[in-house]
Amino acid sequence: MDFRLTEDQRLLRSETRRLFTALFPRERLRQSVEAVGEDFDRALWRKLGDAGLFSLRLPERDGGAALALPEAVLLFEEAGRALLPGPLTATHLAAGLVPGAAEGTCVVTAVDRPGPAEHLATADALLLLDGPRPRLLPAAQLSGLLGALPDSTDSTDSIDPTTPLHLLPRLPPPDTTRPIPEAAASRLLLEATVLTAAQQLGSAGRTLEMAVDHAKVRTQFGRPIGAFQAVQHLCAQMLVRTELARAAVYAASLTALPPDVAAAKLLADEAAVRNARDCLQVHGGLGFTWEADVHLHLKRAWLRAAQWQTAARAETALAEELLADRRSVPPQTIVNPLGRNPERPANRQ
Amino acid sequence: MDFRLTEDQRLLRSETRRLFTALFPRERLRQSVEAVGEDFDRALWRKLGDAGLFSLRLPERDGGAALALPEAVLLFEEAGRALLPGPLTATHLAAGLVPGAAEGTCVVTAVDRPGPAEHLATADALLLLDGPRPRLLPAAQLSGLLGALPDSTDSTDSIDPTTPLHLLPRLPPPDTTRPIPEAAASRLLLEATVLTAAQQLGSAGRTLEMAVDHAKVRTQFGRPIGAFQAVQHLCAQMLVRTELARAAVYAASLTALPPDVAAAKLLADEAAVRNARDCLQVHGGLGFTWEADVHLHLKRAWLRAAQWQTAARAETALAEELLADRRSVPPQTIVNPLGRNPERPANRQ
Amino acid sequence: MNLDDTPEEADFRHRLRSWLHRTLPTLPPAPAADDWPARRAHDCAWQRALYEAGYAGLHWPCEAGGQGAGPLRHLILLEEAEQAGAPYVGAGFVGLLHAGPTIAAEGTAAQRARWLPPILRGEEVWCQGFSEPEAGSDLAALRTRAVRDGDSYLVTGSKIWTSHAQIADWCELLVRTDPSAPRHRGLSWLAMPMNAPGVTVRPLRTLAGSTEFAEVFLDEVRIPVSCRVGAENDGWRVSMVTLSFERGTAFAGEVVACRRTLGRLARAAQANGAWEDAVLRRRLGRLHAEFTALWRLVQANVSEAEHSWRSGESAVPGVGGSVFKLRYSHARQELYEAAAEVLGPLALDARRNWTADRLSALAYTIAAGTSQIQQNIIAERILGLPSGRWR
Amino acid sequence: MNLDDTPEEADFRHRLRSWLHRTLPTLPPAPAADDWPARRAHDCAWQRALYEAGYAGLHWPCEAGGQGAGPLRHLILLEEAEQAGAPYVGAGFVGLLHAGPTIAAEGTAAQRARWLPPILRGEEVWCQGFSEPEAGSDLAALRTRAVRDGDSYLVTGSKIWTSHAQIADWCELLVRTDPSAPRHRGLSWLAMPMNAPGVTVRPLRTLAGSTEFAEVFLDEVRIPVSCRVGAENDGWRVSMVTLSFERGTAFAGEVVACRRTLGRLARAAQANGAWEDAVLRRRLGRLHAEFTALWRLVQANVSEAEHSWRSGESAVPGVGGSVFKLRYSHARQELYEAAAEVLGPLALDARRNWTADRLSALAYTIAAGTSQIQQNIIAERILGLPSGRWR
Repeated sequence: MDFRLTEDQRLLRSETRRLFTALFPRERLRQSVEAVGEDFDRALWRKLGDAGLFSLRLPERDGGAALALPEAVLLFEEAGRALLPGPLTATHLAAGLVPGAAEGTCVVTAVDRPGPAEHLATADALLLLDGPRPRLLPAAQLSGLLGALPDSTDSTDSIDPTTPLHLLPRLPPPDTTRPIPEAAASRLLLEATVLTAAQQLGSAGRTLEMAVDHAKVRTQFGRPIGAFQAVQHLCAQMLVRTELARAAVYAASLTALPPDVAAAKLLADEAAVRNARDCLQVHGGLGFTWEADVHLHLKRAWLRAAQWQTAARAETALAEELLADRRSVPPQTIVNPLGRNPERPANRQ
Repeated sequence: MDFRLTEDQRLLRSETRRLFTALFPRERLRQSVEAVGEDFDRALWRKLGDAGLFSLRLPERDGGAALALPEAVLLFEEAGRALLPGPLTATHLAAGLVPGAAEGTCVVTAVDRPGPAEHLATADALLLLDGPRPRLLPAAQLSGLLGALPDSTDSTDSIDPTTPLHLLPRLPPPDTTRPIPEAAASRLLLEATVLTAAQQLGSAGRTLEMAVDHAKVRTQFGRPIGAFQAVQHLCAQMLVRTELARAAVYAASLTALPPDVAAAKLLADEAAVRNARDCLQVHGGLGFTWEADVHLHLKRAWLRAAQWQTAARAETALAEELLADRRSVPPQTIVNPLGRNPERPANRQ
Repeated sequence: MNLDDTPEEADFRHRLRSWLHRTLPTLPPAPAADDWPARRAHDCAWQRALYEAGYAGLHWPCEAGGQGAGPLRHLILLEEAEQAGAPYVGAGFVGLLHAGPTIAAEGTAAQRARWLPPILRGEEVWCQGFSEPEAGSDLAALRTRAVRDGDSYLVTGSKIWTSHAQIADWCELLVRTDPSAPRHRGLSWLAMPMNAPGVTVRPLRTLAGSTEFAEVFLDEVRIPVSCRVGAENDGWRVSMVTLSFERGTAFAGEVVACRRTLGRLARAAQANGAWEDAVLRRRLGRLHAEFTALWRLVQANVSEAEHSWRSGESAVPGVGGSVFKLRYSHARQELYEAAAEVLGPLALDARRNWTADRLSALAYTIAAGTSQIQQNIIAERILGLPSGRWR
Repeated sequence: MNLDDTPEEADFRHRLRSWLHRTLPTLPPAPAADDWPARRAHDCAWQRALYEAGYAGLHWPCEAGGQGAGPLRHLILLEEAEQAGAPYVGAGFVGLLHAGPTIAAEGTAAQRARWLPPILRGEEVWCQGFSEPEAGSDLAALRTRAVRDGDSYLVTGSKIWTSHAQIADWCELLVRTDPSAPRHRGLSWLAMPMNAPGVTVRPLRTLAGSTEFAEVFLDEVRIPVSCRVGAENDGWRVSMVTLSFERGTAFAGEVVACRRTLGRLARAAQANGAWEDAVLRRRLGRLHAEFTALWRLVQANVSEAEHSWRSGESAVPGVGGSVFKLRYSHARQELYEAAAEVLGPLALDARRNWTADRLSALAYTIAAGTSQIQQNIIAERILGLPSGRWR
């Protein structure tokens, strides 16, 4: 066992951070916040495709890097940190299944149940994970779906200004969609959940950093506020949440076992939401403004917490696991299917 | 409206505190902690009877003080503060219903469902509040009941060293008990709940006081620990819990309305348990010893939280109230049956 | 100890309720949230209606044009107005609840005559210029300076978190008149006309997307010395004197509103099936206990305040204020988190009921004394713990 | 990043597991909780069995008589022993995990030869005399003083929270040898024979009713200078050096135990009907996530420690320790509160499973650094926030 990042993984992470900072600096983030209703940034999407964010796990002969879920998790953590916009998880999952997804020339969004769908008006395809086999609604049918939606599902009132949402009251019937027989929805769902948790982790780490940076420089009563125990303890709990979520998310990326995945999502959701809340509290009134980035992290964290496995679903599933498994996943019997198993990229040709 | 204590009520409270301190000083408390399995202190019980703790609400012609639930709540708050032992609530409720209860010559305990019954081996009667009409199991049948209990319900292993418990797997059948037709179990249950909440309130106030006193004198790192924000904020939250519970308990004593009573029990239970926990934390290792009184408050608070309306029952009942009442008990329509209604003592002749 | 109206209180409540039921249906619908001129007009019209019915300045002293009623009467007004769905005080807030009472207590006869009647009649709107970017929790650190120049002060600096600045006629301003004096000392209280040259208002967008607040930039704004209330360099005391008017009624109307919201949440949950979730159901039940008790705490605090007021004591903010504020701020946030749980994925739609409230609730543990500061105050001033030297 | 055993680790685990399965059934049943001589005998017999099988001092350096294994190997031992239901280290704790490693690192050859082998063989039991009534969180404030008298020190004072004092042979003692030096300076580390004249042990009853701890009173106890480990007045550093042996494995066995308890709780809830309560069910599900992640955090911390150990770096307690301790202490308390919820009214019966654990869990947020102190450490040492001057 060596549950540390490898040298390659460290490098991948630092290079990714550098790249995302260059592709999507804070000014671009703020532009996208104000660009309500404007066009989706397809140029950025292609650059993310070029950077391998979507194709990462495809075999090299398909233009991928033949890496596995742990590496994808590192990239998605950085994406959450940078608040990259767009249906990142869905497009990543669609790489190898939907032409153009791997390269970022195609924008794919996904849902597993009726409810909010992100970037639906922009997407070239909708991936549906509501049964044992994934199915796909291509662009042509998508516009029909949008036309049929009631007015109240207009996209511009998403609580997250950088993620337009449509609320789908029901999913398209099977006769309008194309099944993807070579993929298993259950596996894609587990991966989507881990990758979403990874973004939450990145966001939690970033709001912790913002809170600590602010606490070091903001003075009140003649001292930096970070010298007050009340602020120190808020920040300490933010770190604890982040590190616990990190251990859970990284482990889930290695095992892809349902209890690890559920724990990762539950703890990463909590870390992202509560760290954003505490970051706001540390910033005081200054954090309550639209100009500060705190609210963007909070709103995105709320949105991601509602995707895939919610807290209620994760807790319920974990409770059932306690009864199902007499030894509740004894650590020493864990195998590492994604890390070791070379068959997965082949599955996706 | 004047939701302050009257001058008489203030006097009653301070006199009661003085009296309980004299009757049951800390040395007596510690003696009773070590007196496991020894005889119940019937002399103390009679003195509490003489002091009017049980007869308080009976009409004067029956030896009572013709006072109402708010006054009883003040006495029971002091009882909780002093950690008075014995089935106080049950004996108080039984005054006027069971001969000798009012005077403290008779010890009455009570239950409303199978589970733990306090001081069962000592009690002269068991009051059963499991149906619309209360019923009574007199001393003779009580010993039969005790004899029939399995070994595992032996009284000496109560978690609270000052409250022996028997766990009743089921309640005695109707043919062994005597119904009390003139009283309504629902009313007695509401009163029992309020009086138990009042004891929790008294305990919460006492552990707050203990924490603050300790924080003022204990020094670490060259300062009284009460100068550290972390300790200050623990104590501040203890006060908030106490004052919120106080408002709820006093209001419930005036209205005796189910939502007020449920809120009072829920918040007073929480205040007593969490204040005892925080008091222990403020005391550090010193609070973890048997010699400190903190654990006596914590254990009694756990015990009382399990009596009558538990948190789960209170929350469920309050949720139902939200649907039942369109205006969720609008404050201005509240009437004050116990405060105003002179018929209640008459009910109990 | 009782919770019942006296015959006089019951009569007052009855008459008020009748008036509200007659009057509210005649009011125009509330304007759009960001249409500030319309909101000003709406809020002022409501104040005018209160004035004409004899309810304006209910809790102001008679000599200031008020009704001279006590805190309990004021609580009944807040409770009944909220229950009936009356408009919120809105643009009248600072004038009626802070600047006005300050002028009534500390102003000269001329100042009272000039400023108080238009507040009561809903003719002039006030805003507050106390906070500054560098002086948040630490108000005594404020820097905006006023330099005496003949019969005027020249004021330069900036203020933040000023509600209604874009529609206000006057601003109650706390400025530093003696830069050499430490912290609380050396401040003065000025009434500044918002149309004075050198005043620039920049709306401040909150995370809820609203423009409720503004920054106010002051560049050598000339303010006549006659606009100073109280003595020079005595502004800290003058601005704090109003706190003694806070007679336990702050947020009282909001608690009533929260209780109504909670009932609506339960019915919404029943309608959309969320009620089947026992976890959510118990959470709502717990909130019912919380707000029931908070309302009782309001009644307890106001009863104390009524007693002080009747005894003619100068009411000092007691145990009640900080204890209530701390718990209420948290409870309000919990309420709207529960609302999001009831809405489920619809909570991501910003247009839904409760979504804007969920966002604005985030300010409650920060504004008007952060929860951290409130806990310090409770620990040191109420519990008597030794000073943590946090100020 | 991987979570799999290497072939060597798998082989070690396999052999260990076989040995445990062969050996554990041969052990006598655990003695009564308050029968200290019997507990000593039991714990020492288990240590002897480990010694004979070659598992004693697994993580001690070879030159100290240990097996020279790294932290990962140690984690496998802790994990497998707990999974198999092996006895807890018990009376061996201080010797194997604190005093022994301290002597191994800082002792002379003669001191190592005298004290280490009996620890490994389960022949001598050590206890710890660090804390004092007035020095709880603030260990540097300790007062027990040692006065040099020829070849001896005369030690007078008192110690508290000393586990196993009533059955220990030796006590690692931290005493003040230079009363004029400030705080951390002027302390020395002494090995004290518990049968020395002047040593009085008074059992300290905890709120759980157990006599796990004792107070130790020292009245001019004569301790040879040869029992001092490290230089005079260098005791603070000597006692802290052992912390660098804390390689992320502290509480690791307990986390395994908590996960097993959680599974038992779920089955008990299913059996007694408490499982029908969705609130409780989700609470147990949340705890499953919590302890799953805490186990992963242990694995991450031990992986880091293994790396430092292999690189020959002197392992400093890293991010992991305080972060883990803070969260684990809280999670353990939550676990036993959930257990009380599963038990329902039976939680009031002190003899039930989990009731004693519920009580002893209350110490976790206090002992070995209160949660408040842990948060200070995280804020200042890990996050680099400015000092709050709490020490």
